[in-house]
Amino acid sequence: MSTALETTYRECVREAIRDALQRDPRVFLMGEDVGHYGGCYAVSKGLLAEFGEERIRDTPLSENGFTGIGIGAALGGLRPIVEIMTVNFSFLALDQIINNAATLLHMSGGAFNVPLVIRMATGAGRQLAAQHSHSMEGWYAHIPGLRVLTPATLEDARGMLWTALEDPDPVLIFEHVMLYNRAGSLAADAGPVDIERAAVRREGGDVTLLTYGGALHKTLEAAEALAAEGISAEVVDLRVLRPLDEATIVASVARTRRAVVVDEGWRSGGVSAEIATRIMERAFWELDAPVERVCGAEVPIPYPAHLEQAALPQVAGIVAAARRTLGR
Amino acid sequence: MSTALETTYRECVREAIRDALQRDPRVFLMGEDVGHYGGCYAVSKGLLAEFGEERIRDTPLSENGFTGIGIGAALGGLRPIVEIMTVNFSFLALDQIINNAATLLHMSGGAFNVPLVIRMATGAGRQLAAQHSHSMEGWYAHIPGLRVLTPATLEDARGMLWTALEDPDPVLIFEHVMLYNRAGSLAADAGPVDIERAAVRREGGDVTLLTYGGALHKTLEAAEALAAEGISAEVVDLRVLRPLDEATIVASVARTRRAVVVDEGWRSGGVSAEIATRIMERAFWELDAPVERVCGAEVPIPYPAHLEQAALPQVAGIVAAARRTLGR
Amino acid sequence: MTADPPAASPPSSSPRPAEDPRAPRPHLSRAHLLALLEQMLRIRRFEDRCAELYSYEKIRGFLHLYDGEEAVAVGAMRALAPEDAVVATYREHGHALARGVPMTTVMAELFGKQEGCSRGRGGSMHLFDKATRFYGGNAIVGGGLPLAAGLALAHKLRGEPAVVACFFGEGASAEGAFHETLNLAALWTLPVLFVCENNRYAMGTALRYEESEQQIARKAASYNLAAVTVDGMDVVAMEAATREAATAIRRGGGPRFIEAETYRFRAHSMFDAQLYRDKEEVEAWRAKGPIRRFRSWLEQAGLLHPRDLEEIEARIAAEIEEAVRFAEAGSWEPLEDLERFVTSAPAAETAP
Amino acid sequence: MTADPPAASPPSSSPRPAEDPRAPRPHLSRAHLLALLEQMLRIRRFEDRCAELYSYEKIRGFLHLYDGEEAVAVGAMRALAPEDAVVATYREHGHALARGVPMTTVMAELFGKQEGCSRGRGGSMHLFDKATRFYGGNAIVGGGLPLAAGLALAHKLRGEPAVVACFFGEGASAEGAFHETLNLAALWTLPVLFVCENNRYAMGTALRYEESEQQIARKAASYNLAAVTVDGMDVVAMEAATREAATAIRRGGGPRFIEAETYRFRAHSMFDAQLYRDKEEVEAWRAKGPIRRFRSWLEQAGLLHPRDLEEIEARIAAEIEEAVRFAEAGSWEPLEDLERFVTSAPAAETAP
Ligand SMILES: Cc1ncc(C[n+]2csc(CCOP(=O)(O)OP(=O)(O)O)c2C)c(N)n1
Ligand SMILES: Cc1ncc(C[n+]2csc(CCOP(=O)(O)OP(=O)(O)O)c2C)c(N)n1
Ligand SMILES: [Mg+2]
Ligand SMILES: [Mg+2]
Repeated sequence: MSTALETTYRECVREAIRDALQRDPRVFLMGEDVGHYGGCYAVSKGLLAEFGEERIRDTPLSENGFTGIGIGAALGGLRPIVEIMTVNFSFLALDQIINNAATLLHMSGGAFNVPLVIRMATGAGRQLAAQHSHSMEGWYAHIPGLRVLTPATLEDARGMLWTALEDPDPVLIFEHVMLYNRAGSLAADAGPVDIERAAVRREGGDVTLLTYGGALHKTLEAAEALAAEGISAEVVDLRVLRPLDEATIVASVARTRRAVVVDEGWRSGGVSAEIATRIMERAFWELDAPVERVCGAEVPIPYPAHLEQAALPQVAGIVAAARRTLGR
Repeated sequence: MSTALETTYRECVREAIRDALQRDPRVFLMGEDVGHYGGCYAVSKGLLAEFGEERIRDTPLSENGFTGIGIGAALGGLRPIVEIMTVNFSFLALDQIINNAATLLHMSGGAFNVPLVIRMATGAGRQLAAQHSHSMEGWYAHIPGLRVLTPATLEDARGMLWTALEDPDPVLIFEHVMLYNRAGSLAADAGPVDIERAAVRREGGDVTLLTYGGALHKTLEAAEALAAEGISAEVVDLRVLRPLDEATIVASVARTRRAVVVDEGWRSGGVSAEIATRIMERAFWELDAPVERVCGAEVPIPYPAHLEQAALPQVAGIVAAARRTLGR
Repeated sequence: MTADPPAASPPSSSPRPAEDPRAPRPHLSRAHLLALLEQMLRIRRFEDRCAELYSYEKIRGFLHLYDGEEAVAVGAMRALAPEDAVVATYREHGHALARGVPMTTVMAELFGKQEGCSRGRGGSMHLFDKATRFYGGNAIVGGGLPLAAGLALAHKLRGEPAVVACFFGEGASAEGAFHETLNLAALWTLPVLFVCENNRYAMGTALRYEESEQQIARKAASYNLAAVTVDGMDVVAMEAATREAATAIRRGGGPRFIEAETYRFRAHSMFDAQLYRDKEEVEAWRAKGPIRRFRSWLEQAGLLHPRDLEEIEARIAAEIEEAVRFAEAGSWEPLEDLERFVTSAPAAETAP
Repeated sequence: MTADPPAASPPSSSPRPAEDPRAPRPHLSRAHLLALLEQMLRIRRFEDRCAELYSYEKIRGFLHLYDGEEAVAVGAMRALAPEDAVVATYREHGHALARGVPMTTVMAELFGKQEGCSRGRGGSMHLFDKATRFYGGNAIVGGGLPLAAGLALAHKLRGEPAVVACFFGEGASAEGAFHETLNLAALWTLPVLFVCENNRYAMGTALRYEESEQQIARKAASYNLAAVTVDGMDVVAMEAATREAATAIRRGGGPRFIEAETYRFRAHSMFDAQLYRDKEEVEAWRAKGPIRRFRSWLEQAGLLHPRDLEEIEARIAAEIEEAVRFAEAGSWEPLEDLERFVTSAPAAETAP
């Protein structure tokens, strides 16, 4: 059977890209410093030497331009992977992402689909301050026409890309910067995974903790801490923020009757609100307590570590919120 | 006492701009076609002749550039009103809006505030299709550092601008395209209004309908229709989407025990979710039914009238949702 | 890098002459010249009818007419082959018709009927057509440029010797997208032809309020690509310039740029009081109108006889009648389909 | 249009010579030349210390050093008066110090202490200072350009004869913001000086992969504004070019552009393996280093004596010690204040 390899999230992303480049001649990677520099977070290191400048394509600083070029290239029959270094820079490309990528299929009455994948680094924790550290994946999940993925595990880092490339429509993949160094073991034959369903990462009966991306591991820690107190928490990794896998969410909460949403994004109008509302809409009568939210503080991320960490969801806060749903 | 004038929403906005230009020499209006053309929606017609090219400033097609210039001008002591023709074009300026306008005060540790007002037309109903018709005000309400206003009445169209210009921080004002022709009477001495509080536009005891902007008038019609059925609906005009006036919302729902949120924006991850969640968080035990949402369909706005209208909240849908909260 | 089937071939209804569009210079036979005139007239008459239908509320939303600028699209399209691709703006009826998108489906689109070239979902600003590789119809000023460069990148990497023709106004050249795209296209030697329709106004904003450098070809040349200024009121000049540019592009020379000096005779859209320009200015340009001038030249040269014109007009009138009939007879997309085409998957499966 | 109090005056700690910075040409007295050297050395030594403190984890996040480029900021700042304003990038320690932001508050900022010039919230990439009109510190490449033009518009409309100096890299010139801003600045004759620090790399992307026109001043000139290329390794040349440009701007001549040819000796940031360039290339540029070259020139001209250098180094070392002491002694902003400075209103009132 399959053996396991020791690897990291970064290497999983790199392997996923390499695999896609090998499988399909239409695939190429494009973005700032993906080639000669090796990728801002060293994700694409070595790929230029292996695949050459045409397929590992360094771009000038032109986020709107090269994202739009990715859209056009997708229309023209290629399968581009566009890398935007950091989520805050994607605002420069937002016109192309929303007004073109997400909209062309509809505007053309179904004639022109856009099989484009855009990857970006998201999240805080590296003291990069207010123009490099935000979590906007939940915000993008508001836009019809986009699929939004948030790989939190090695399996998903390795497996989501290929499935995304097979999607006929645009897919955004958000890689949390604090995950890149995450190490663990992965089956040697790990491959494509579904990009439809949420995953129950830990089973439990008293309360459901719903989260994704960089916050998954803190949430699992919180579940562990709760277990020590005799509270059995189920942890749902949303994996896909659009379209939400409502069925998995509702099934879990209907059973546990209590829910906590953990989201590094800002609270007001975040994806945390959508999840809480879906639960209310679909499981109101099963709820024993209001859904709790543990979110990022509503502040541009500050530079110093103590403030940055205070602005993010932490284990203690998750544990406290779970307790509140149980009236403790 | 004050006499009333017959006027329109468009004229109220124009009067508000004229008033601001007269009151404060630091104020100027800048945007595409605000001058010689008279404004895409004829809002600024006549102002160029009255105030000249320096203060009614036509810009080239450079949304990111001139929005950023507005930010710089605000830092430099002026009070710019930047007009972005249509909300979809604001995506081109998003970097300046989020990474600079909303963030500079924080990044500078409180040193540099940005007293900038950005006005834009929002919403559907004119068959302008998928790149001109969206309602993104709720989406902008996710961003810390911004204040988001949605004038729905003549009073607010006339009165919000000056208060916004007095705000030391950036304020976005969304004017729904279907409101411009709205006629009515306004006190001759109408002036600045608060930009903090939601307003109860109709009192009622059975269910609270929460809405804003272009959807207010449909919601009032729905309340009328409900009254005919013996259901007494309270209508809350949110007015300010960030920061939300949670107190007014919660006070009303705690009384009526039922709520419907009406929002022309897309449902998933819209401001409707935030409002529903706040109600759950603050009034869960008072609720007799889950909060209902009546939102825009999750589709880029289609061109033909029948599909466009089907994509928007309508009176019948609001009435039906209100009935559902009452179990009818 | 290759894969996928090759680009679609043109539909049989396409009004294309036998002559190879890829020839580096136009062959100015009488038939060819009359075909140019006919195309321009066809667009003009079609749009006159659209304006009328707008007042009857058959067409709604924004309607941007190409009146006065027909020589640009007609001349340029003659130099494009079926395997080439086109990207245009919200003022694209002329481009669509000249490219060969059937008038019937264009008119049905303006009516919002599901028989329209975008199933009625797009309307005037969003014409699309796969068969003729017409990639829109884009209502974000400047938004089509990166997309065109991307199509060109696909052609290049797949080894397809096709040209992407990208049309936009001089107003678009102030947008950041223009700058980023021209740099990338030149840097990567992409096979794309930029055609800037300099009609001297962006909505109501005159050129002098738009650009510190008003000669758009000069702006373009600063990216180190070959750029020319052409009389956009002269259909033959437009065709010749496009053939030359397209030939150079097909030979691998990278992007080219044509600035077409032209003028819009009508309002920007149907909601424009035209406060920003004088009647005299419009009249002076009308005298140089692309159809008027070409027609009298043909007449003076003895190439156009009154009979020819009658025949042309009759053919056009019949085609327009047919298009209106087609549009009228079209159907409204059912409401149940509202949420289709947001993603490619069936709506039920992708409910968000 | 006037209102508000006039711009702040410089702090007393500012290392400014008596000479009027507004003079159109530098007065190359010995004192002046030594002051230029001292400023460059001050920045170099400060940053060497920063690199060390980074390895001790006193400084975190991204740290972009200016090593090799000191002549640009030092030369340029000499030509700016207190009423002028500065906009810079994430590589802005040199600009802040040369402008007169106290080294103590810069160092405290890098430590994240609330005594920092941005209260510790900004860090290395976001230095701000009201007293010296230092408007950041912007970590969005190109994001500072529109802001600088806007400040210039404010000066112009308020009748203040001030210059805004806007610094950015050659990489930024590929961004749409560059294009939109240069056009607007030229069109509106805004009193802004663009200083492009062309250090031949944007992170790991060499100039030839960035720009179809590698001479950035040529790009700038295409907007019809006066643009020059200057040896950015020559502090006197930088000062002279800036004085000339600033004088023209103050006279109402509109924007100017200086391309400073320079080189970054160190890595892009602290996380850069520098795979994209050879050691030899770096060495060749080091030989032309702005401090090395200027120092030997001063020595050969008999203007710099060993004693002078010792004194300078001693002053700098003392200042750096003091800055580190200040930063170390600084305090962490209390956690209760986390949500401050999101809006100007007290946090409690604006909870969203
Ligand atoms: C990004 C963006 N900004 C503004 C508009 C509104 N608008 C539509 S057309 C137009 C003028 C464009 O002028 P130009 O590019 O010269 O093309 P023309 O209409 O003259 O053909 C404007 C301002 C838009 N559609 N997109
Ligand atoms: C909009 C944006 N895109 C990408 C980045 C990441 N980034 C930071 S600096 C840099 C290179 C900038 O090069 P240049 O403008 O030449 O300035 P230099 O660093 O050489 O001084 C890049 C790509 C960013 N900060 N902002
Ligand atoms: Mg034009
Ligand atoms: Mg550089």
